[in-house]
Amino acid sequence: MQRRLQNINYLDLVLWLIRVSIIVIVVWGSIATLSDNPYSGRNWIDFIVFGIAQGSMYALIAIGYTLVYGVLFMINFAHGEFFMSGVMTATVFVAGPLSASGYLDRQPVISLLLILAVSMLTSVGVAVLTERIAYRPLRKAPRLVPLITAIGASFFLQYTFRGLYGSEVKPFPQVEALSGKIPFLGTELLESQLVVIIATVIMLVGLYLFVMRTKTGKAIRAVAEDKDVAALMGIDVDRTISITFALGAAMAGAAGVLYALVFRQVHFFMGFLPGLKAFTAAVLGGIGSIPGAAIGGLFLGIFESVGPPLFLDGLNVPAYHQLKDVIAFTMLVLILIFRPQGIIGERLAEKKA
Amino acid sequence: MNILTAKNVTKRFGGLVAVSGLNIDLAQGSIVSIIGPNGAGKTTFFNCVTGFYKVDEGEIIFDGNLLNHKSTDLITRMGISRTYQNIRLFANMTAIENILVGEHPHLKTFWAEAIFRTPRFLKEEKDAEAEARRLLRYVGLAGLGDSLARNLPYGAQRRLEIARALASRPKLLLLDEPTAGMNPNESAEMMRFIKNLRDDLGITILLIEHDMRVVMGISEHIHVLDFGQKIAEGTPKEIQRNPRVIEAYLGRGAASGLEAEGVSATV
Amino acid sequence: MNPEKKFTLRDAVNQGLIAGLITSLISMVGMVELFSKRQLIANLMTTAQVFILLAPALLSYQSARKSAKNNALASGAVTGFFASIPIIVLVLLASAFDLRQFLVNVSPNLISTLTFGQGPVVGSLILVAINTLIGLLAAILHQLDEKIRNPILTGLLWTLLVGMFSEILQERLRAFFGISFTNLIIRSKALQPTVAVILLVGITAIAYFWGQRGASFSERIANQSATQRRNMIIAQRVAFFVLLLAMPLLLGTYLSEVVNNVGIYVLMGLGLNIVVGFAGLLDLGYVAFFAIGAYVMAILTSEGFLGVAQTSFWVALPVSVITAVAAGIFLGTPVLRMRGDYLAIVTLGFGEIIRIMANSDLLKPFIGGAQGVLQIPKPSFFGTSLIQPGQLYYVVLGGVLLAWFVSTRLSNSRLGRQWMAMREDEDVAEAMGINLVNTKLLAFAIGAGFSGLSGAIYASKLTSIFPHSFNLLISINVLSLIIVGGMGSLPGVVIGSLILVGLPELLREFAEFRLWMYGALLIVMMLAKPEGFWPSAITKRELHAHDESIPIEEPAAAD
Amino acid sequence: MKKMLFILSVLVVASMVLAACGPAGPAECTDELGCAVYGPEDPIRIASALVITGPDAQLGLDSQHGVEIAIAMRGNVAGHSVELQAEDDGCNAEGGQAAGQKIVSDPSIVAVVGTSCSGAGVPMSKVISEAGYVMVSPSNTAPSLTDPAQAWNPGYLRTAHNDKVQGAAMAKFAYEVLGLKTAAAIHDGDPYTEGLANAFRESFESLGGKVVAFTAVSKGDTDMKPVLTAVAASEGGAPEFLFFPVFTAECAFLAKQTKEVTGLENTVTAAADGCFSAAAAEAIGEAGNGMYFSGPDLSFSGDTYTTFKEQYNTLFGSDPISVFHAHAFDATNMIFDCIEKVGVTSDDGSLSVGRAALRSCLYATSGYQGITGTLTCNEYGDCADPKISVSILENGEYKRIWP
Repeated sequence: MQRRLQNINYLDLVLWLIRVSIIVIVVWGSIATLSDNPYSGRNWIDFIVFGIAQGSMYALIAIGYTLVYGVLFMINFAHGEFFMSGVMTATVFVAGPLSASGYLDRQPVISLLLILAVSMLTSVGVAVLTERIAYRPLRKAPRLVPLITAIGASFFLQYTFRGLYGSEVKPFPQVEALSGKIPFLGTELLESQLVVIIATVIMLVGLYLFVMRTKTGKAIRAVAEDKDVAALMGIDVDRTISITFALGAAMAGAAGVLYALVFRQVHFFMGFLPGLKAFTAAVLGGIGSIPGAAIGGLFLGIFESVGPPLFLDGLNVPAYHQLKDVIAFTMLVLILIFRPQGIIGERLAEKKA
Repeated sequence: MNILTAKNVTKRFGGLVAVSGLNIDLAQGSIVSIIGPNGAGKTTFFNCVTGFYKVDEGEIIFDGNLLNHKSTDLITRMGISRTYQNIRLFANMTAIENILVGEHPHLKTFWAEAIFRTPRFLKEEKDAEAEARRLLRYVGLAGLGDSLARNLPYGAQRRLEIARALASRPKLLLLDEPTAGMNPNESAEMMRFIKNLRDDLGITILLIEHDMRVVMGISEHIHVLDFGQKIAEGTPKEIQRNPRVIEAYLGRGAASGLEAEGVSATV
Repeated sequence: MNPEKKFTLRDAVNQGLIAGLITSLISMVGMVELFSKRQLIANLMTTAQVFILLAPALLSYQSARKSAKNNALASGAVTGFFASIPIIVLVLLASAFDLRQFLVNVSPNLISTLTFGQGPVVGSLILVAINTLIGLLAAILHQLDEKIRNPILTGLLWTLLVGMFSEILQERLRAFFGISFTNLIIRSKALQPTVAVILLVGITAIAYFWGQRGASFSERIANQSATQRRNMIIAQRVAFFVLLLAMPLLLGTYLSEVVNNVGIYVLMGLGLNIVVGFAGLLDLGYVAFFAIGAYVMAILTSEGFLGVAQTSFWVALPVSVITAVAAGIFLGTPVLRMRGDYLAIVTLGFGEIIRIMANSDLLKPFIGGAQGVLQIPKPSFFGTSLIQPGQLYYVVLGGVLLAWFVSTRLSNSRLGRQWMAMREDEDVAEAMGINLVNTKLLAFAIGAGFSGLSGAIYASKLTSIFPHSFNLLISINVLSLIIVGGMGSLPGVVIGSLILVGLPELLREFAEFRLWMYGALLIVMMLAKPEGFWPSAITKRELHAHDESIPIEEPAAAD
Repeated sequence: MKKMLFILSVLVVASMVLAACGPAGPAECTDELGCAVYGPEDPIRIASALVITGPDAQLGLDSQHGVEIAIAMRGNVAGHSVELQAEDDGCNAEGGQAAGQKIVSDPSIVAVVGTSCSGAGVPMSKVISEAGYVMVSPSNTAPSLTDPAQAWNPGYLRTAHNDKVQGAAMAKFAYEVLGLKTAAAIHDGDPYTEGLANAFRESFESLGGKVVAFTAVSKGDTDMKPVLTAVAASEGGAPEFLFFPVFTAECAFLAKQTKEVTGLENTVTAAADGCFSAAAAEAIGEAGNGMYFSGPDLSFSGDTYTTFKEQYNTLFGSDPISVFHAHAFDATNMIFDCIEKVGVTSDDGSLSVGRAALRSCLYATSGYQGITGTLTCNEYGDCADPKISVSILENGEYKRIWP
């Protein structure tokens, strides 16, 4: 009996140790950096702006995780691949030829809309097919089974698109109309980054209204609440789940185009890491909640951009930017350990626990 | 002597107070029922006793020990064991394996002994298996030891669940609607069985039950809960005459269907 | 199969189109072209052709199986016919436009492979004819009596396998029988046609007679006395161990190397099997413990400037394992309260953190950063350095046998039941008095220990380690092999490793599509055979929960 | 499953039984490491172990083509034809070891051209050397491979330049030719890029320059702006020269984003041969204008290279796709020359090549005229003529400007 008690203490002790050591590193590192102050105020603003731009993309991808998780309680590991498949296809079939013919620079708006449409449609198609073939038959299976299928789907899609379009990095054309800089708070903002931020806000608000106000949105929420009851209410559960996947994938397809606008190159592997990060963002904000995904994405983006110089520079860590992902994953781990409901999530997390 | 004393136990979920200031005393060797309409807090109270929920206020004392901050497994080791309203067997394990898991608190060998098959380990395993077969016979499932739990008929599953709970050699057994879904014959059978448990093994029994025939037939003492509060307690006769109980039941319709506590616990 | 659902012509057409789309997909991702160079049967058949015809054959068989008996043949042929349509569309499109600027693998070479080198028009006609024929043959095969069908399938399978692995076989045959004899059978890495026919007929015949005799044989076994049976089991076991011990002699250097690589994964698989298969904790960061075992071994034994102790392999081995176990407990503790998918993601995060740290400039002074640790000596045994793969084999074998032994013993013990119960229902398990903290930590720790052991052997076998060898894909790989073999099943781990690690090693072309195939395998296995190729009893029960009927009869009442 | 196992074991046992009647032993040989012996009609067998699958396949295939052309152009070696056994090094340590084991299990192979990747080279060098074989790598550049205190083994040589050479060349170019005094270097945690960045740093500092920032990104990173901002804000001020010897994807991100970061607008950027290809130029696009790239000097000249290119075009339908084909060609020919030098032809026309003799012959190579320059091997197997050139990217075309 004495031993049992010790075990419980051991668990709490370890958790406390982790908490304390992380806080010590963060505080000590920040103090050291700030007292040394290698960066100007403008640098810090820059870091934050970069973080917001990156975080917006995380937010858009995170929506897909959150929606699917809300409905199926399943981590759709392949979601990053939906993001990749859309923009890869749009780049190869649309953006490349449009740019080569000069149409892209003559009619940037029409071209971009076309690219966006192709990207979103491809993502949606891939998502719906994946759901139909790989996930739907497993809805009643033990919970690990769909997760494993999703991991399989992720790799399958990645390497299918690698096989289709090749393993090289594909350049995404520079859109002349978006290559300028705009003065902002004493620094300069890239137009493409501004587009990303604005587009993200529009899409998130639109999606939120869709889910909250429309009939389909209500069906989605009903299915998220209780599938059996929803079915009794005459809601076609399978169809609603498909729509949920499609919505998430559409957001991911759009995020893909924004990604390509900012970074101007695409690659078959580009979905994997952003996918993981977006999942982190979704968890951070509180998985299952749309505003949570947005806040989590921004938070993670800023953290990744500001974190390494703030926490690690002062500790004299060599090449500290290498450890950016360590910071992101550490944050994921800490959130899941200490606040699994995320920053604003409450309801769903408890349902899950 | 009281084996279990609950003093002023309160459990809240967010704004909802599931159990509020509940006092229950359980005499050693008695059979006591908790009744009440849906959502009255009966299963929540069970969950508090077994440590699955942490009590917000008040204390639960078992055999002279405070249970409040003890973990579920520890409480089981101290001698409280339970069954579930919606049977929760290890569905993909055989009946014998289920009981063997139940015997867990009494197996003493260190895990590494299993690797070397020490004589002590072999003997313990043999004894455990014999004990499991004995319990299986005791609950009337002899010969079904190797079938999967989920393949057993409903009534057999109920009895297997009790056998599994008995395997930990409890001093107090909590039964959550042991006769739910049974026909009158089966219920009567179960009543006899529960009585025997107490008479043969001296186990104190606390049960949640909706079937009034069962409740009145075997309980020595009854507590009535409504909205998380105790509205009455006494012998079956007293309860039958209590106006508040009658109002609670008849005023709001008889108890049937799904119990709401289970839902509130997971939302 | 599904009598309540009628299989119509339309379904047969659909099946055909699906088969065609599958074939088009594997063509477009480049798999067909890559394999067009590997001949199965000299000048007659390439592996690529097997890939082209595989999906039509399988789905035609499926059509024949599902449709009513009297039109089974027609269904098969229809499916085969329509399977060629999407392929022909692809061929025609590719001949009309230059698809290659979009789809890099739709090359002239691929089109020529798909059309048997006959140009788009004639080639398409041939394709239709062959596909229809294959569909018909598949349907006929289905109509045959099981006693004949199974031997034919066995014969086909083995002939194809021998053809696929003829390169390896060639090397072995040369070593045993000399060049001239080998050339009779296998020339320039492909099976000779006559040999292929002999093999097909021979194996079919053997399988047929074995099937005929099998019944009486098993009857004879059933009639044996208990002692006789026990003797036979002992004899079997002895024979098996002798075979295991004699392996390197049979396999030669290269195949021993392959077996060693497989063994490293078997060892990891056995460890992860405890965590995932027994205890039901999905760990995607399992590579972390492999890395820790490898790095501890490397740092302790390296003769280079990073080595700290230059100890011997045998001293460093237990230290590696203990470190990995400690890491398992340390990393396991914070995640104890998590379940299912959250656990998976967090462990994935841990795995990545460990890899990034190993690769970082921060730890470079201690563990070499990106440049890794070099000059790790191979193990030595009483003064002999185990340089040859055939010698190292015994170290790997020892590790695997140890892990196997521990796994079996634990799974049949109280701890095994605790894990099983925890996997079934954590809350109830806890209410049964099981301490979840201890039980989970034990699973993590033992799993990590096996992985650390594997890593230590790996480091010493490779003589140099780099952080890139410890990426997420290793974890995915190990998880996949457990699933393919069957979760919770020990022989399954071996089968899974052979398929997922051994096969791509032997058929290098597969290396290119390794992850693609892993992905496809994970999905297909989960959909069609979630219990794996060699399922453990318990997983099988669990996954077919809804298939079985519940016995109605209630036994005698309480006594 | 059980039936499969049964048949398998029948096959195994059958082969065991048949194995008893194996062939006779090899011919007489006095070499301490044994000999590769070929009958009068047998071809000489050499192996290649290059990365021919996966994302880096282009690199390996290009080198393999170099080997194949060398064989085709050479015709006969010591009166025997030559057969190539092409293996894959997988570009990782396990792949290198497996390929090595496969090669040394074949006694008819006399020498190896490989590996492509240094990571595969480390274990393979050990396997090959311990078995008494010899390998010549056309594209390993890691310094450790020819460092006797690290991963050098007696059967290892290379015709590719050591990273130290390339790093030093870039430093020299930046400091002396461009006249820039402050620099920064970024690597991506790959052993190759990390080694190169370190070599650059050492050389640049020893020339008298100042390295104001030495940092790293991770593979797969896309947003490089934070790290670039940090570089711009380094203590010694924004660097005048920024060297990031990383591979195509990260290289293109860095090149594009450098232009977008305040403080680095005027910084000269440079990369190395990991980002020196037509595909990379396309990926970088306009942002690459005026960017410098270091790499092995590809301005090969002479009749041999002209013939080589023609052959390459006829055999493989394209111009060389990467940079190491020439090194592979030279490596193969060095091996052939030495086989002819040390091979002993007996009266019946059979050839015996002593392995130790072949090794020492290769190590003794001096003043060999190859298409990559004049090759002389040092005592640890570095044979390359250290000619590194720097090119500038202008409108998608590389133009060699130095030396």
